[in-house]
Amino acid sequence: MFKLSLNNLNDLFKAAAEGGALYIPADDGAGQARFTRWCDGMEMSKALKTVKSAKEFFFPQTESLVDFKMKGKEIEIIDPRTESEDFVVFGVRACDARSFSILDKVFLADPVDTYYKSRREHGTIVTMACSRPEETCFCTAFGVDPTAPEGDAVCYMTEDELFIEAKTEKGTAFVEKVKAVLTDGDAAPVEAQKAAVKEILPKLPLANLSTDSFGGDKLMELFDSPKWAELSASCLGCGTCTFVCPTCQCYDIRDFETGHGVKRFRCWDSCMFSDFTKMAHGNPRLTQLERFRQRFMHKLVYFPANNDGEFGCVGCGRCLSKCPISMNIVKVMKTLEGESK
Amino acid sequence: MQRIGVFVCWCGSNIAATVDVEAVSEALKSEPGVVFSTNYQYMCSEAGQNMIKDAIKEHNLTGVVICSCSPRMHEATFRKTVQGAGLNPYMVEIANIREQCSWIHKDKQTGTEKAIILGKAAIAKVHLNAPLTAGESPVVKRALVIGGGIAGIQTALDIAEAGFDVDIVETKPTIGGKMTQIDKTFPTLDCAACILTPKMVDCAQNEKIHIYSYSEVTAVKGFVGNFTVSIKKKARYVDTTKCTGCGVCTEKCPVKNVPNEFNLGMNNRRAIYIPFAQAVPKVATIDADYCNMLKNGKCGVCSKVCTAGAIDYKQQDEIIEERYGAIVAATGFNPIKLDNFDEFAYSQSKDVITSLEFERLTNAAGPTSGQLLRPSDGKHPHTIVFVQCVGSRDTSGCGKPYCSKICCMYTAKHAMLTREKYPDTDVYVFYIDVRTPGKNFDEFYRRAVEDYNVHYIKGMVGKVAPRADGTLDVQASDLISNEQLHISADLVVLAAAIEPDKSARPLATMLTASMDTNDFFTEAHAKLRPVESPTAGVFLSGTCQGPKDIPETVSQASAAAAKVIGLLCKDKLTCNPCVAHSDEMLCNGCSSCEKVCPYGAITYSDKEFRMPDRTTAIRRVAAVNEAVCQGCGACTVACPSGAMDLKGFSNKQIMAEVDAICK
Amino acid sequence: MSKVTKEQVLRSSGVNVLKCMRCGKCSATCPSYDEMEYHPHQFVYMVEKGDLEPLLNSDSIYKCLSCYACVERCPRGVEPAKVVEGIRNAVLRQSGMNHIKAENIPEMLDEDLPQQAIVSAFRKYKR
Amino acid sequence: MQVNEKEFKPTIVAFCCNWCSYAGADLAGTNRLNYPADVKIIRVPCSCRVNPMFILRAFQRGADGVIMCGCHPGDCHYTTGNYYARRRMTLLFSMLDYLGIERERTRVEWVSAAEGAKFAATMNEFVETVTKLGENKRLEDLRCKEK
Amino acid sequence: MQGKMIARAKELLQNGTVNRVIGWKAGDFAYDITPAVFNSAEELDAGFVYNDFCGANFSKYLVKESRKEGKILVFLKPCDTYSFNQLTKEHRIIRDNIYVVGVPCDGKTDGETLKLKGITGITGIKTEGDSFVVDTLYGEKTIAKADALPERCLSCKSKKHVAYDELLGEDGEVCESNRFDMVEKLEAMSSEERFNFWRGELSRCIRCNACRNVCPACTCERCVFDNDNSGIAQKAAADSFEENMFHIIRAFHVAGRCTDCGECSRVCPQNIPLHLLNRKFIKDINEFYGEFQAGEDTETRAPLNIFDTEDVEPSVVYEKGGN
Repeated sequence: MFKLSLNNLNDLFKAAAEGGALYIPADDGAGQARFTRWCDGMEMSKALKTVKSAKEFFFPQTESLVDFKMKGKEIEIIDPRTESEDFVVFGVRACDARSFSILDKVFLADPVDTYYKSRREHGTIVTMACSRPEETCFCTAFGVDPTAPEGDAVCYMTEDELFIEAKTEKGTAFVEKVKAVLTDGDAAPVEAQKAAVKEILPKLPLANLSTDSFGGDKLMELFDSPKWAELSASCLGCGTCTFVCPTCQCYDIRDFETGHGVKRFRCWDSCMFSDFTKMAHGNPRLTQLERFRQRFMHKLVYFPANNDGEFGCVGCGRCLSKCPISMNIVKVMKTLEGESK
Repeated sequence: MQRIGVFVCWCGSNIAATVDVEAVSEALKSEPGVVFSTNYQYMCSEAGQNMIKDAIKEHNLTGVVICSCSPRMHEATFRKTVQGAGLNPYMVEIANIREQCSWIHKDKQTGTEKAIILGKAAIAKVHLNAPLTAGESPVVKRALVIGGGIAGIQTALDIAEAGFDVDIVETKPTIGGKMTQIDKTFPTLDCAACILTPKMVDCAQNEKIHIYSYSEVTAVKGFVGNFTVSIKKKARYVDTTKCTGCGVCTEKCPVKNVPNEFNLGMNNRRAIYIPFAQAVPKVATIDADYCNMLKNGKCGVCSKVCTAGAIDYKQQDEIIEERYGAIVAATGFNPIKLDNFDEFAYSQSKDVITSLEFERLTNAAGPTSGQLLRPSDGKHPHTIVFVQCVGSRDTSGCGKPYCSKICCMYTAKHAMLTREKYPDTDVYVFYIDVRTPGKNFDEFYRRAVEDYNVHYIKGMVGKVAPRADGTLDVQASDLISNEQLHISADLVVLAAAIEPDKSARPLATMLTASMDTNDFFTEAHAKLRPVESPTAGVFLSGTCQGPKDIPETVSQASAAAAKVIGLLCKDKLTCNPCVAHSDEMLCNGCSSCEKVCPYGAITYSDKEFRMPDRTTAIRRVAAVNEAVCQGCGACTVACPSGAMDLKGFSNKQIMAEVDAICK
Repeated sequence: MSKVTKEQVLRSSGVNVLKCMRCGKCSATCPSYDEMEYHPHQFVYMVEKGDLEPLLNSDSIYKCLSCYACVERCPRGVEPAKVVEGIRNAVLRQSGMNHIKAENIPEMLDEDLPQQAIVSAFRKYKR
Repeated sequence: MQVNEKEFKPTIVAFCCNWCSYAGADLAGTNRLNYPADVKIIRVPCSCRVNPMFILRAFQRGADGVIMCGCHPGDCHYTTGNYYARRRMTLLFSMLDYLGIERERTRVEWVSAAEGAKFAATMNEFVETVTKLGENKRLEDLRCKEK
Repeated sequence: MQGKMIARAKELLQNGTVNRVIGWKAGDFAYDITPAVFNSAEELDAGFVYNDFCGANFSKYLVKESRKEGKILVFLKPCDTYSFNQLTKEHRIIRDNIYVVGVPCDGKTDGETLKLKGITGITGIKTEGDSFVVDTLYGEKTIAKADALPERCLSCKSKKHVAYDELLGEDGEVCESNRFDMVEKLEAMSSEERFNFWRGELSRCIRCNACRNVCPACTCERCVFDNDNSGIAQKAAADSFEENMFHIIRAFHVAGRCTDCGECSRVCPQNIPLHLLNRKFIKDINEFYGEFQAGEDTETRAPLNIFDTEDVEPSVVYEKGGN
C-alpha cells in the first residue's frame, strides 16, 4: 500500500500520463462528471459517478470496423484500427469495475471480439473505493463491495490522502510507473474508511433489494407476467438507461457512405429503440412492452442463464437517476418480486 | 442497380470547345452503374437520338444520362427518344454542361472537370429514378382574354371562330383600346376606326364571346386547363341590360367639367358618359368621382331622363368566378409620363403635346373635330416640330432602355398627313435613327421626305422654351451640318416612349407568369415560343409582350389564339408526373402539408391501418390529388416526418446530387 | 510635350464613350454651342476615334462652361462634359501652366472662399 | 510543371428553382457571362422544395457555401412557394448563425429568368465571399473529407 | 391539491365520465415519480401523487391514450395545456376522448436538479413553506424552492391554462418571462464564441433520443432519424456533424410548433440546454413574424405554414449585430 497527499494529486496524474493517455473523471461544465483525457492541471471530479460509465474505453459508442474505399468501380478494404497507445482509466468505481468482467464474458468469449480485446489489453483500470454512496446505489444487491473494488489497482481517498494498492500485473506496473510520487502507506485509515462506509450501506434505501426472484431458471414465469404492461406503459423508448448503463452491450453495425467509399462502424444500440434487432423481415419485438421486457429479462434472466448465474446488472443506479420518467430496474424488480414464486 | 448509359454531346463546338467531351465520357464510364458511355457531335440530331435508342437496346439500359444543353431545351426531346426505345421517359437525367458549363468557362480543364462532376450528379440521381406515369386532367373549354384592345379582340374573335367560348375582361367601359384613339394607320393610312369598329361589333355580336367591360381580374387560381378566375365587375350605376345607349343622359347631365380621357383631357365630358360613339358595349357609365347624386345624393337628372329606367345608383361592385382552360394576357401599353423630361416644356406649354394627343387633334371625333389647331389659342400652327425617341433608348434612368418601335412610323405618318392637309406648314422631324423595317415602311418614310417635303434632321432637340409671343423656341442640334438650330415652332409633338400597362405587373403575379425588368411579359422562348408564357396555359397577345405596331399585334394575337385553340381542342391534358406523394404509414395527419399547398391538392381522411405492432388503427392520413398537384414541393418540407416526397425530385435524389457535387 | 493618349482621357474622365448613340442631344442642349469650335458630341466621337490633337489645340475646352446640361440630358448617361474636362485637364497638366502646390495653399485661404473649392482646385491643378 | 501554391477552391452548391433562377443561370450561359466553376447547380422545381436537410447535407459532404435561388417574391411559378422558402431559410440561416456557423456561407438570392447578369454577378460575389472565409470547418463531417 | 385531485378523479371514474386516469405515481424516493394510468379508486389511493416533483408533461401520452377505448382523465399543468392544444391542432390527439382537469403549478423540480445543487444521498424530502427540507445520508439540508427550480420553471411563460374541461384551484396569468435572456446573451457573442459554446454543449450528446422521445411536438409516426429510407437516418453521433445535424433538424421540425415546455432539457441526461435551440426559433419568429405562442389556441396557423408578402428577407441574418 502506497499513499500520497491529495495536494500532490496532479503529480500522480502527471506521472501516470507519461507515455500514454490518462483518463480521470472530471467535471464537464454542466455540473456532472465524465471521463476526460487528463491534461496538466485538470482536477478530479468530486462526483460519485460519471454520467456515462467507463465501458466506453473498451466498447466505444461508435467504433470504425472497416473502411471500403471506392475509386470508380474499384473497392479497397482497409482496417481502420490504429490504436496502439496504452491508457489508464483512473477513478473507476466498484460497480463499473465489475461491469468489465460482465462485458468480458460477452466480448472475449468465442468468437473473440478483437476490437474489444485490443482495447482491453491496452487499458489499465485504476479503481476508487466509494466513500459516499448515494440513495440510488444498490451494488451490494449484486454482490459488489463498494469499499473493495476490483481493478488493476485500487485507490482509497480519505480527507487528505490517496492510498493505492496494486492488484494485478498491470496494476503493479502502474504503481511502479508512478512510484516516484508515492510514499509508503499504512492500511489503518483505509480500514477506518471502509468501516465507516459499511455503516452507511445498510442505511441505503435500496439496501434490502433482493435478487431471489430472478435468475436463469425463472424464465417463463417472468416472461409471461401481466405486470410488464403497466411497467412499460410510460416508457418513452429512449436509450438513456442503456447508454448510461455500464453493462449494456448491444450494438448495431451500420454503413456510412462518405462519397469516397463506405465506413462500416458499430455503435451502441438500445433495446428500447423501435428498430432494435430489425432484420430483413422486420422487427421481432414490435411493441415497447416487448422491447422493455427484453432489457430487464436480459439483465435478470437471460444473462444469468448463460453465465453461471451472474446477473447483468451491477447496481450503479445510473438508470435510476437518469430515466426521464423514473422507471428503472429497481421498480421492475420490486414489482415482479413474487411473480416467480 | 441501374444499368446506366451516358451520352455526352459536343453540341458542335458549343460544348466541345471548352469541355473535353472524350475525357468526360471516359471518366463517367467508371462510375458505378454505368455500363455504356459515349460522346457525339449532336445528341439531339436524329443520328444522335438513334445512337441512344440503339444503346438502350444493346446494353439493356435502365437509365440514361445525357450531358448536353439545358434540360429546359431538350429534356422533352430525350424523354421521347428513350420512350421510343421502350424505356420510361422519366429514366432520363440531363447534365447541363452547355449553359451552365461550357458557355461560362474559358479554360478547358476547368470546364472538363466541372462537366464530369455535373455528369456524376446526374448519374447519382438517375440511380434513384423510378419510372413515372403521367396522369390526366380535364380541360375547361373556355378561354379568358384579359384586355379588350385590338390584340384581345383579335385573339377572342379567332378563338370564338374555332368554336370555343371566350370572355374578354376590359377595365374601361368599352373595348377597343388604344386603337380607338388613333386617327389613321400606317403605312396604308386607313382610318383606324373604320377597320377596328367592325371587329368590335363582331365581338359584341358573336355568341361565343362574352365581354366583361368595366371589369378587372382580381384573383387567379388553378393551372393549365383548369383556371378559376375572379372577375370584379365594377359598378357603373347603369343596368347594362336596360341601357339602350341613346345618350340622352349624357346630354342632360349637369356636370359638364369632367376631363374626357378619350381625348386625353383635351376637352370635357359629363359625369355620365359613353366614351365614344362606337363604344362596345354602347351603354352609359356614371363616373362616381363626379356624379352629384353619388357624391351627395342631390341630382338624379339622368335617372329622370332615362326612359329605359336603366340608372341604378345603388349598384355595387360584383365579383364573379368563372373557370377557364386558357388565359391570354393582352393588357397593352401606355405612353410614358413625361415628368422626367422638363427640357421639352411639356408641362409648361399646352402647345407641346404627345403623339397620341396629336392623333386626337387630327381626328374628326377629337376635341377640334379634326382641325389641327394649337391647344393654347386654337390657331393653326405653321411650324411643327416632331421630336422622336422621347424616353426611348434611354439608359439614364429617366426613360426606357428599349426602342418603342412604333414612333418612327407614326411620326412619319403625322408629318406626312400634316403636310398633305396643310401644305403651308413647315414640318421638322428630329431623329436619332429612322427605323423602318417592315413591309412598305421605308417607302412610306421616304414619301414623307421626298413627296411631302418633311424636314428630317439628324439630331436631337435639347430644349424647348416657350416664348412670350406664344411660339416655342426649339433648340436642337443638326449633326450633319454640325450646327445648333433654333426653330421658332408653333407646336411641338413628342414621340413618347411606350410602356406596359400598369395592370400587367399585378396580373403577372396572379398568373405566376414571369416578366422582364421592363414589366413586359416574358415569353417561354424568345424565338421558338414567342406567344406563350413560361406558365402553362397562359398566352401573350400584343404589346404586353413587347412594343409592336398594329399589324404585328394582330399577327401575334392570332398566333396566341391558335395556341389557345390547340389547347382547348384537347379533352384532357397529360399531367406532370413529378407530383407529391404521401407515404401513409409515415403520415402524422398534422395538416401542415395541406396548409401550404397552393392548389388544394391535399386532402385528409381517416383510414384503417394494420400497424407494425400488430394492432389495427384508424389514422388520419394525407392523400395527394395527382391531377391537381403541380409538383412545387412546398408540402415536402412542411412535413416533419418525411411522409411527403416529390416524385422525380425526391429527398434522396436531391441528396444524391448534393453528395455527388460535394465529393 | 508628351503625348496625351485616349486611354488617359478615358481614365481621368471615367467616361465610356462607347455608350454614345449619336443622338446629339448634348450639343442640342449646349448653351455654349456657338462659342465652341468642337461641340460636345464631337468631343465624345473624336475621343472614341482617338482623334485628340484637334481637341487639345482647340479653344473649345475653355469655352465649355462645365454647366453639365449635356450630362443631365444625355439619354445614355455618357457625360460629355466630363470628356471635355478630361481633355482640359490633360492640356493643363501638360502645359506647364500655373500649378497649385501644396505649400501655396495657406496663402490662398480666404474667409469668403469655401475651402472645398481650394481642395477641388488642388486636386485638379496639382502637378 | 509543378503546381505551386494550392489555391483554395471552394465547393459551392446552388439550389435553383426551375422556372426563374435555373433559367436565369441558363441565360447567364447564353450570354457567356463568366462565373467560377466552383458553383454547381442543382435544379429543383421551386425554392420551396429546398429542405434544410439538403443544405446541411451539402455542408456535411464538403460544401463551403450553399446558396438558394428562387423567383422574386410574388413571382413564384407556384404562386406562394418562395414565400414559404423565405421563412424557412431565414429561420434556418439564423439558427446556423446562432450555432456559430459563419453566416456568410449561406445565402438566398432571388433571380428571375431574365436576370442572367444578376445570376452571374451573384455567383461571382458569393464565391469571392466564401473563398475569403476559407474551408468550412465548423459544419464539416471529417469522414467525408478523408480522401 | 393532491387530495382534491384524487377525490375528483374518483368522482369522474364513479360517474362514468372517464374510465381511467393518467397521473403521477410515487416511486421509491421522494422524487422518482413515474407517469402511470390508474384504473380504479384503489389504484389512485395506492400511488397517485401530486407534488413538487410532478414535472412530466402528459400531453404526448395522449396521442396513444386518446385512441384507446373510453375517455381518459388527464391532469394538466398550465404549460402542459399548450402542448395539449398544439397536439389537438395537429390532429394528433382525439380531443373527444379526453377529459382535461387543469391543475395549478408553482414550478416543478426533480432529483437531478437538487443533485446539481450539491445535495446527494437524498432519502426524503419535506416541503416547509418556500423551502425543501431534504434528509440525506449525510445529514439534513434546506434549500429554498426558488433555488431548487430548474430553468424552465424560473422563466415560466404562463400559469394560465389554455385548454381544460374543468379547473381545480385558481387559474393563473400569462407571465412576464425572461426566457430569452440567455438566447440574447448568445446572440451577443462572437460567431466563434457561439460556435465554441455549442460545440461544448452538443459534444456531450449521447444520442439517447430522450429529448425527442419526450417532446410533445415530436410525435412523428416514424422519425426521419429512425427511418433508413429518409436518407438521413442515424443512430449515433459518429461525427460532430451528426450531433449538429440531429439537433438542428429536430429544432427545425418543431419550429413554430414547440410550446417551450422545456421537457427536452429536463430529460437530457447530459444537461444540454436544448431549450436554447427552440427558444432561438421562438424568438426569431416573434421578431420576424410577430408574437406567436404555439399551443395558445387550436386555430392559428403555424408560422412556417403561413407567410406575409412583406416578410423579412433571409439577409436579415447578415444585418444583425455581432459577427
